[in-house]
Amino acid sequence: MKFAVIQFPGSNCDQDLVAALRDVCQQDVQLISYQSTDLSAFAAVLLPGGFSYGDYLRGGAIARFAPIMGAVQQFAAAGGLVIGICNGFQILTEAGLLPGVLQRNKGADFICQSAALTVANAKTSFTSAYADQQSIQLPIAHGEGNYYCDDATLAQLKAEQRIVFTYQDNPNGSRANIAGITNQAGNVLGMMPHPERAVEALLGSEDGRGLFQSMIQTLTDKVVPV
Amino acid sequence: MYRAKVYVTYKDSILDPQAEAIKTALHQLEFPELTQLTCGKYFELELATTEAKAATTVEQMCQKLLANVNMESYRYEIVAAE
Amino acid sequence: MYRAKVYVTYKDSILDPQAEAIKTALHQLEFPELTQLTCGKYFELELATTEAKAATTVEQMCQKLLANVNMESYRYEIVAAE
Amino acid sequence: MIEQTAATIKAQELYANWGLTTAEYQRIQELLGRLPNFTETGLFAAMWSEHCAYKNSKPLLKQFPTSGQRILQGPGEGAGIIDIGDGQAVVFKAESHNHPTAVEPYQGAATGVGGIIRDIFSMGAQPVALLDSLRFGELDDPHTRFLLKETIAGIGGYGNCIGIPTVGGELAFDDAYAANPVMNAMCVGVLDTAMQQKGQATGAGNLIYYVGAKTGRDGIQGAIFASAEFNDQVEADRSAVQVGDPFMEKQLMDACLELIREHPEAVVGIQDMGAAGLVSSSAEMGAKAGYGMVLDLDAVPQREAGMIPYELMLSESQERMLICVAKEQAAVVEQLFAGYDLAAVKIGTVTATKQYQLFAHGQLVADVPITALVDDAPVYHRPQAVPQRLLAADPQQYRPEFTDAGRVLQRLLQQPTIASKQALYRTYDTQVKTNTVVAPGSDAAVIRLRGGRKALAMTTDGNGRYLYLNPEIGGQIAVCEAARNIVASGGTPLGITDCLNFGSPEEPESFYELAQATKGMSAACRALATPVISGNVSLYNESNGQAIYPTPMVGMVGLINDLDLITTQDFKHSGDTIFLVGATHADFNGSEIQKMLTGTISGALFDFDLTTELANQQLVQQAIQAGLVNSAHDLAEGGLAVGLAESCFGHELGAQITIDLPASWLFAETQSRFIVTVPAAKVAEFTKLAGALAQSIGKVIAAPELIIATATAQINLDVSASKQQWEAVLA
Ligand SMILES: Nc1ncnc2c1ncn2[C@@H]1O[C@H](COP(=O)(O)OP(=O)(O)O)[C@@H](O)[C@H]1O
Ligand SMILES: [Mg+2]
Repeated sequence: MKFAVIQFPGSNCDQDLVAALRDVCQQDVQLISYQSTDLSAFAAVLLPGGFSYGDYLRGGAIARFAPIMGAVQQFAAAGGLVIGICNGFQILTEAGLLPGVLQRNKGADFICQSAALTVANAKTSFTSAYADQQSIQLPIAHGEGNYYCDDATLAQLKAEQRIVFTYQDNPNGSRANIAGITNQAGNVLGMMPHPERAVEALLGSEDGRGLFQSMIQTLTDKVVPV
Repeated sequence: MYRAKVYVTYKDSILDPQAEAIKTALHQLEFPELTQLTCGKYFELELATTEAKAATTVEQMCQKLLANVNMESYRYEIVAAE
Repeated sequence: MYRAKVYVTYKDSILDPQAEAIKTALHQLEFPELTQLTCGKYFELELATTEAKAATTVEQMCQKLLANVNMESYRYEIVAAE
Repeated sequence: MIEQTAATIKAQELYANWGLTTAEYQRIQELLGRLPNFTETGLFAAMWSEHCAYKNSKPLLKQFPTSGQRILQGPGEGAGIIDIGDGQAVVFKAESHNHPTAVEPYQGAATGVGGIIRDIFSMGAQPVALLDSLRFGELDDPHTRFLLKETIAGIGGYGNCIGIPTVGGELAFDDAYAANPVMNAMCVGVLDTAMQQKGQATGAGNLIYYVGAKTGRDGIQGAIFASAEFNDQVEADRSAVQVGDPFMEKQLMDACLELIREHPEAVVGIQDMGAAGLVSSSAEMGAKAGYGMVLDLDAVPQREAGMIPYELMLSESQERMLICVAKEQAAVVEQLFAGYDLAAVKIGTVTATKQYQLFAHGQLVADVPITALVDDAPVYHRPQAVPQRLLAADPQQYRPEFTDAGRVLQRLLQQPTIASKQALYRTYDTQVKTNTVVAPGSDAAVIRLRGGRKALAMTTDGNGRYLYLNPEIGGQIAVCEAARNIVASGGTPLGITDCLNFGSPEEPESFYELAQATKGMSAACRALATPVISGNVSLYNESNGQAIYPTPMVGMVGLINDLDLITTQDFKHSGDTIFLVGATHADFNGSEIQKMLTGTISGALFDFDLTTELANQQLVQQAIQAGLVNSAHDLAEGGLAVGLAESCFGHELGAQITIDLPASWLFAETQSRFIVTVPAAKVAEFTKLAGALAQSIGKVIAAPELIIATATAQINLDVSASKQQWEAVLA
């Protein structure tokens, strides 16, 4: 069972994800270049935070055309677990794997702080280790994390319970306090907060571990196609 | 050689936090006459192509990259350049 | 009521990393006909003022806020709006 | 730009417009044995500027202690290096970007950050943290607010994008900086000692490679354009603002570090192109190694058409590095950079002749002895004069008078210099790389080192007000205050970097300040055994004859031997006993309360004693290492009352204090003091260790109220409410 962390030019949380998975969760994890086109050896794919291609034009706008994204699309279509964190979330929306967009924060500034979140749906492949409505603390660090979608999409997200994390004290203007959503099939998650920054008590919070544990559990339970 | 001018703006239904911030700032700078402000992106492209193809090319560029059609609309003008 | 369209772009000698990145991306998306790309900002303002004052107001807004005159140049058009 | 002939430059004394004196110009003529041409005059003007040659400050910098057992690299390279054991070293340096920040704050600050990062990775080190030290005019001035906002955005914009956490720094406000803000950036890196690099070009036949961004007409020798004569022509040519591209720099950093790690045999030397761009980096690399160099300027990647040799050599375009590559390794280097979408271009060759030769369009356009450029700049011993204000200073300490001590404390907490900086540093990514144990907000920031139990503490300090009243003692205090922050965080101070932000060295009173400040800093560095391993000098910070306060910024790094020793300033548990380490005196001249109540600072600075300082620091270090302490905080601006309030704010706990001093002394800024909290079970042991150096002054309480009973008055401060006010000032 092997995790792929995609490295786009300008990704800067890639090593943090590797450290969280390898050193804390004891998983087999590999960095995969944006130039690669094959993800068949992996059980899950993670798109890290950072500023891919400098975030020029719009966050994720250029990265969605990187060669690896074809493989990510296929991997997701086949039901594989894909998670995009922060810039990774932006890339997933630009690529159309998740609905909506991430606009500039309300107030315009970049915000780095700890955010109180509610686990709005603990029945997903990414959140099963949490309890429904559990309150957790995860760091956020973004300038464009203000989630927006139209009314119809929002109604659908709600109806299908695809809103997975919400902010308790909305820091960026996100619609319906959205901090993380899944696709319709439930195998693709995008979230602005950084679970990989919250896996060691030394650094202030361990609440992010649940997310990785949930993924590991999901993958262990199902027969992993290799 | 053709030159394209491309304008990308948020769709009307979308709240633009940046435009709000600029509008507030302009009001604070004492420009009360400002009633509305939209902001967007502006691109100028030079294309080594034929007149027939220029429009298709620019259309594709907008669709694929320059605009996020989920929330932005775009328009362009194409003129011959020397 | 007047409407102003304002275009702000980097001066020629100023490095624009964003334009470079977009140009490279468009080339990789197989638009080899693109020879040059400038990117800038575009504002549309509605002003409740007289024709005589509109230009002065817009000029001041550009100088004070909309453009960074150390690095950017701007131009604008003003038309009557209903 | 017109290239005047050598004869015209001499006849019309055009060199003066380039910042060269007639004596300097004659010296160049003697060194060459002929008249320098246009390009050569430009090269000398840049290389002999204060920024590159330290011609005014060199005699003063010599005083600094620069060696020690752990010091692997002192001043003289991109950054200094200190051994921290286990094959690892810490690398750090600070750099000023005051003038660019005043002109174009976002880009000025951003490129300041970008530049200091290159200094760190050019040594082979992985940058792990950034700090920023800022001074602005008073906050009620709209232009200051604009500068502040843009500067902060520029720092965050660069650091956040490249992915290096900005974990500390300082921000103070005073009218003295209204026209000349100070922007100093510091970067800290961690080096695997086997990967240590030098900026040298050794070995005839080895290749000079240019990597990174293309060269444009950015920031070409600002000093040259500052004068009148060139003017009409000059406005048109005016050097463009430098724009930072953190995305490019990340690629460049990752590529350079991969090259050093994977192909050490390919890299003979590496240096960034900083001030005075290509000429400074290339000439220094050759001269340091005792070799010459031939460069082909046509090969230099160019962003703009028609650049003349002078412009190519002096451009300060960002995100560029120069690498001396072993001659048989060219292909390896080119391939590696291509993998990062970066061009690595051969622009020259190392020669045995010690000549520095530039070719453009097949012509030899400059041909000078390399040492003449790098080593033969004149050194000036400038005249000094004691400033009138110091001669006339009233030796009496100011006596604050007020009726409501609680109100004074509340107002002090809302002075911009004391108020929380959180609203600003929350726009910095402080956690990327997931090593930040203590983020901004405590005395020093702490970054853990992966794979072991060690951590690094880091801080910047320097109170210009103290130096204005006494540059020598103020210089001592700047170093000691930095050390106090390190010690309070559980660290052992290792060494310092510095930025010397002063007025014109040609003004005897300014130069006196510089001389006294460096003297004081040197004495403190010796006393604390913290050598100076790197730094930077920024002179001429003045407008209309009005200089900024003498402002040395001290950047210090300390080693924390075990993660368990990491200590923060917040009170942790109600019931803990609060001890005050160090004696308190009526020290008010230059203090925040003097400024607040009188609108200015004045009088002679209070006394300061390095021996007391060291003793108090050692006590706190020993107490932390013995595990006796739950929190530690050094006392700075605003004195004891402000320090106590800050310690309450973290967890919104309160404190009950009884102290037998006049109420006004709560705001005295006597140096060398700390407050530490000790759990009940350890109080006896701490008391024994401390002896007369510390006194118990009260207890931490659960209710969010700071109650201070003094000999003359009582303060009751609502911790939650005043915390909100303290946080709102800069929001
Ligand atoms: N104030 C100072 N204190 C100590 N060292 C200094 C000081 N100023 C400059 N240096 C050292 O002199 C050398 C040259 O400095 P500088 O030219 O600023 O470096 P760079 O070329 O990286 O910009 C560096 O090693 C620097 O650390
Ligand atoms: Mg302190």
